[in-house]
Amino acid sequence: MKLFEYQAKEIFRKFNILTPKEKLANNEYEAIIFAKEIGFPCIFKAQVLVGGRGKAGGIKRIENEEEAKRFAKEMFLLKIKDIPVEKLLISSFVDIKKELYLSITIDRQEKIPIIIASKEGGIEIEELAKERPETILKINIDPLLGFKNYQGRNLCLELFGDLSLVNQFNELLQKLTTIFFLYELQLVEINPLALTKDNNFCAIDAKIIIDDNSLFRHPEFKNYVTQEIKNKIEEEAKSLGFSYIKLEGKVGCIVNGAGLAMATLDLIKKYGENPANFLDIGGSTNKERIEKALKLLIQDKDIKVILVNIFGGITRCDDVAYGLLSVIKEINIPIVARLIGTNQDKAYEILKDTNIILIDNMKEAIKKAVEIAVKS
Amino acid sequence: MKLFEYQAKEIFRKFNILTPKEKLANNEYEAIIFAKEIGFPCIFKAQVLVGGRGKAGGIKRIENEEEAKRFAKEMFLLKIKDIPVEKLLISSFVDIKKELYLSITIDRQEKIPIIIASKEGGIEIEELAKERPETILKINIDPLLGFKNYQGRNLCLELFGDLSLVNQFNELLQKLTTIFFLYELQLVEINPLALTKDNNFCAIDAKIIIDDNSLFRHPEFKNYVTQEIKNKIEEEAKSLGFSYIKLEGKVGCIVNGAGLAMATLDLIKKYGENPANFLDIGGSTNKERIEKALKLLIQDKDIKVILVNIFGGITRCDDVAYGLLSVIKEINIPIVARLIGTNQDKAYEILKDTNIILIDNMKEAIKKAVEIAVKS
Amino acid sequence: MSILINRNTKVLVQGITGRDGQFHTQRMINLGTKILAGVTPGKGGQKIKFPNSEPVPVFNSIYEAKKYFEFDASVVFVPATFATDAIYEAIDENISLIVVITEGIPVHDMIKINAYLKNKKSKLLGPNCPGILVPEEVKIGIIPHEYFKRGIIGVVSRSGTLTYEISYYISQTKYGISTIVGIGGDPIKGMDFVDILKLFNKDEETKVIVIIGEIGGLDEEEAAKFVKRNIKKPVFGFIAGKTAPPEKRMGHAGAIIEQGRGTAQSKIEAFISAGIEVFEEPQEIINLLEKINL
Amino acid sequence: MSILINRNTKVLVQGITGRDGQFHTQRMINLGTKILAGVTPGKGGQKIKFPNSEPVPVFNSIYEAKKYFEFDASVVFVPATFATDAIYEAIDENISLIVVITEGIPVHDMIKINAYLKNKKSKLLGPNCPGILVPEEVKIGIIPHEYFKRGIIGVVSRSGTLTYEISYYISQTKYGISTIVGIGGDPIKGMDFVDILKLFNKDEETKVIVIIGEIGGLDEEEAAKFVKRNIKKPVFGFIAGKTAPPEKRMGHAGAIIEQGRGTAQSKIEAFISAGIEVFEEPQEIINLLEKINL
Repeated sequence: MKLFEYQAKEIFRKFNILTPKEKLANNEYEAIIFAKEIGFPCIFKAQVLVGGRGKAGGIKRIENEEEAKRFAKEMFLLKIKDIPVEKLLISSFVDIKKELYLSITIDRQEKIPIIIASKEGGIEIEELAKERPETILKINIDPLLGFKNYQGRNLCLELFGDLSLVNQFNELLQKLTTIFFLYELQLVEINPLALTKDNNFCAIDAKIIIDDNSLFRHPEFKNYVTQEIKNKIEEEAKSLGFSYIKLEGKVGCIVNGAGLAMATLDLIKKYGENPANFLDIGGSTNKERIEKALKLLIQDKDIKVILVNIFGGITRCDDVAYGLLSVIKEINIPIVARLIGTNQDKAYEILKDTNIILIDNMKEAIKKAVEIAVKS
Repeated sequence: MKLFEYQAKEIFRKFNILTPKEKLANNEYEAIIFAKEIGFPCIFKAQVLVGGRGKAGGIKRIENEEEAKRFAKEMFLLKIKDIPVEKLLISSFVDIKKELYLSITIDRQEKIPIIIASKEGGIEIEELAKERPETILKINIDPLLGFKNYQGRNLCLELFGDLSLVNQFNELLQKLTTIFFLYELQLVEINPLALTKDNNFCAIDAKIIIDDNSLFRHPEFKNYVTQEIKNKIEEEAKSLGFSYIKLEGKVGCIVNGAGLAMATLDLIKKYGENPANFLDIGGSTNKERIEKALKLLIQDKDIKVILVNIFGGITRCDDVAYGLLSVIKEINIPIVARLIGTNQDKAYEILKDTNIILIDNMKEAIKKAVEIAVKS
Repeated sequence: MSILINRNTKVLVQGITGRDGQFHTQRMINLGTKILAGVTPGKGGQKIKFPNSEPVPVFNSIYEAKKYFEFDASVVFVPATFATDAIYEAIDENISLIVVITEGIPVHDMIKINAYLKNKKSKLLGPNCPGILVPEEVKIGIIPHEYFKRGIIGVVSRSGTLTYEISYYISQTKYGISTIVGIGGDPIKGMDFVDILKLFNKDEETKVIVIIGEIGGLDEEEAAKFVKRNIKKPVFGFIAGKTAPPEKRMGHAGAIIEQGRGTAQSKIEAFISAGIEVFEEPQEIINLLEKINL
Repeated sequence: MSILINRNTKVLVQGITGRDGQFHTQRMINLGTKILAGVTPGKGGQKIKFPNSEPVPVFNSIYEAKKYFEFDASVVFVPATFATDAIYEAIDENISLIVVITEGIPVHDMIKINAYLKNKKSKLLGPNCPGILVPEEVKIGIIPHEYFKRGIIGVVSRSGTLTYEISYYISQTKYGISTIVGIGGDPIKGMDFVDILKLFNKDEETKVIVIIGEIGGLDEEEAAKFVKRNIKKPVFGFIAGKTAPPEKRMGHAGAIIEQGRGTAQSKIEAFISAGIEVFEEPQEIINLLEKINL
């Protein structure tokens, strides 16, 4: 779960990490009042959970009341990558001596948390990694022991050339590590991290991603708003416990297993169409879940054909067949079904008199579905 | 540093570990009032930092106001192993179904914390270890990972035969482990730990020992009163940074190094006298510290002779000699000095015209000191 | 010889009384797996009857179970909220192989478990994995054994049904399968591709290796490096997720292209440069295998 | 051959700019120890001049120092409040032998350091120890080398001056000393008696071993067990603290009789039952050594 900048900064402030003075505006009128409270110049920052906010006009420096009025109105009308701006963070202007990059994330290969830092702040780390990888510093954090002060000293020496800032820097690293472990984060990022004129470190921006699997231990995030769920179908899929992702094509897919689902999408593409979605119905499924999956898919009006691809192991093909059978009348687009494995014969028996196109072979089934979609 | 029972229980309550209802009385009048507040029967518990308090009359069950008055008076006049009772803890009576023993300490050999538990509570663990060692259960705690719930389950099964109490028991163990690591303890002990009639665990007694070396990280304990320092000399020695322990004999000792000091005491005993103290003046000492050590020792009126035993390595014998020289006039008991090693010759030159008895050989020096003490 | 397990492997089931635990225990027994006991805290003392098998005793702890049995392996069906504790219990009780089927274990738990494993004897497979199958002999986990034929191809994979799909085609060739190992779909797991490749490389029964990878992480890239340096046997590779959009978890917690890393393209290139022949459709493996001469 | 160090050991001094660090660096150099560099965070860049030696460069971190030098060992003179961090730095920089002179390191730090060391390459000696001396050749630490003669007796001890006292007598015999190792007076330390006994046992120069123990813990009891099982060389033992009252720390944090355990009596009995000849006065070692024929 991604937190909004303002939510991440609330956590920072709880741990006494310095941030600009900030207020969260829910509409243009609040924005204007808060801007005056905070004083000019100040910064308006659109609260959206997508990258590239700056380039899309989601961050503005506001010099006076007039500008505040104008941009408060404008920015609340803005959409950034299709996402409407619903909240503006009004942030005091910080006098910056130097901009840095600092984050803690997990190194998948080494299976440990790492601190990533760079003298070059304000640029997206992916870009920096491509353009000036030599400026990116990494430090391993022992998962059981945590951050050690000498590591902060080493980082400080690399970033600043001396240890004059080491105490405040290590304090910041200690706090970030604490936050990282306490909330079981996938990422905590400060970009840019400002070194202010009076030699303090200030988090100008803040990004926090919490591991969804750990949320059961963190009820404090239960009611956090997120924008990650973009549309109704995704929301419904999530509530049903399906792993569903909306894509841009015409071939709707119902598959059991994530790997098989990905491979199915890849083949749809290979044979000339685009998949409309990723949908993994999971391992040990039953009739009702198939019904729900189908009802979910038909809400997507882009879909011209539904492809059901099941390798029956734990999943029983006859269960799937009964599920198809029970909703078949509500569906007025073609269905191609490929059911193989446990109770396959029963399934074919159940579906033999329907208009569902039954194809044994995965490749042929996909080709058929693509053919229908292309013609439609 | 040992905490008083009432201090340890304050920490317990901070972590929501159940204790009896309690109030701390500083005099007999408070004791009576608090007893009435808490209700009868209640328990009066003398707050002293020595074992065997119960046997010495330091714990009394109080049935009514009359008894409260009588024992409040009596107990504030009590001395337990020479220590006057200055505070009484007035504790509510708890209806106990079962008494257990529970502690966390450090296993020196394994170099890890261990949980020690027994079905037999209320008995000192040393006694239990001798009499019914089979009832003592031990569980290793990983120093980096901490306590794991399955360990609590295993313990629960051994103690109670089933898992009906596992949730409250694991919660207690989690809290105790947190306290143990947070305050960097050498020992946290609940003895007895009561299982109450309504199946809660309640800490009837509480013992906490903090590692002195970690106190710099725990300023919260700075102003804690302790009774460990029994007399003025020990207090002064501590403030001077000497490692000093008062003993019962006549031969005062000044030695550099703990091992050599212990060996010196052992030989004094072997040759027929008892040492008056343990005093390690440490490694790189100077003239002033020798002066202070001597001035400290002569406050102990039991001392009939002072034995100075120095193996000069980092310690320079001439420094020691100058220290002796400067206070020699204030000392009217015989001094036997054995100075060997760095600048030994200079030392002998410095002291040759004094009445200090100089003996090269450790054994002979000790024999001489003993001889003087025996005659005195 | 199979890798990791064989018909003599003595298995403990953690979470045996749960719906999945009980169902798959039955299926493991059906194939011939030696299930000696199960553990479910609070449910110890009972025995579960399975058709065609001795009743399986249930204990409250591994410690208790070990008073009666020795175990070579355990399989964990415990729900995610308690699975971490079950894994630590198995590690501390010196179970050599721990196979974790459970999905949804927090990532921070997995990094700590991996750190803790460093000076322990246990090997961890999973979590969020289908387990190990030695066709026609034994399995630990949930791989539907009915569809696979014994033979000489070693299969290692990050996914479940895709592995079944491909292994199903392999079983249609004359070669068959020596062992299928599912290492699991989570970003942080126990044994990686390389750990399994090392075992297949040493295994005499295994003459050919099939790696089934997917987007996310660098595990396939590491596998490719290892194959290039160490493996003389023919290796075939499949990568799922060529059409996956960035920053989206494709069902598996680990199947995500993050910060431009972990793309199918990168993995396919790594495979090709290591001499691993890449196939684009599950079914293609049949033709590829028919071409080789062993 | 000495154990642990020799004249070629390349040594780093952590906390070199402090009073003790600087003083003892000079003395180590005097004996011939190869001190290549020092580390004091914030004081990097300077060079410290020592008579009869090249100036020793000071770095801000071991990481920096390692850009110029390789090290076999480090010696830690850092104050207790910062010593734990210095030890972790040395461990993470793969220093093989870390000798910690510092007194007063918290016990919880030491249990964590010991757990952390389990899958690391470093060996830790101390803390609160005088270090290692190979007479007439090299030393790491603070043992006053002037008083000891080279020879064939290995000395291992929990204390400082008592060790000097006994070693001083040994040096008066014809035998002399191969290596003196002070393992330190803290309750939780790095290498124990047994670790050092193993090295002495294998060392060809060492023909006789002297163990100097004291009250507290069970380290002497473990040593006795090891001697009984593994050591054929003659072993002599001394125990300090026969008159120590219970529950009092006798100068060393580890020298305390707790809950009736760790008494001198118990240790002496363990020594005797292991065939270790126990002496009661430091000076007695002279007579004991004169009686043996080597």
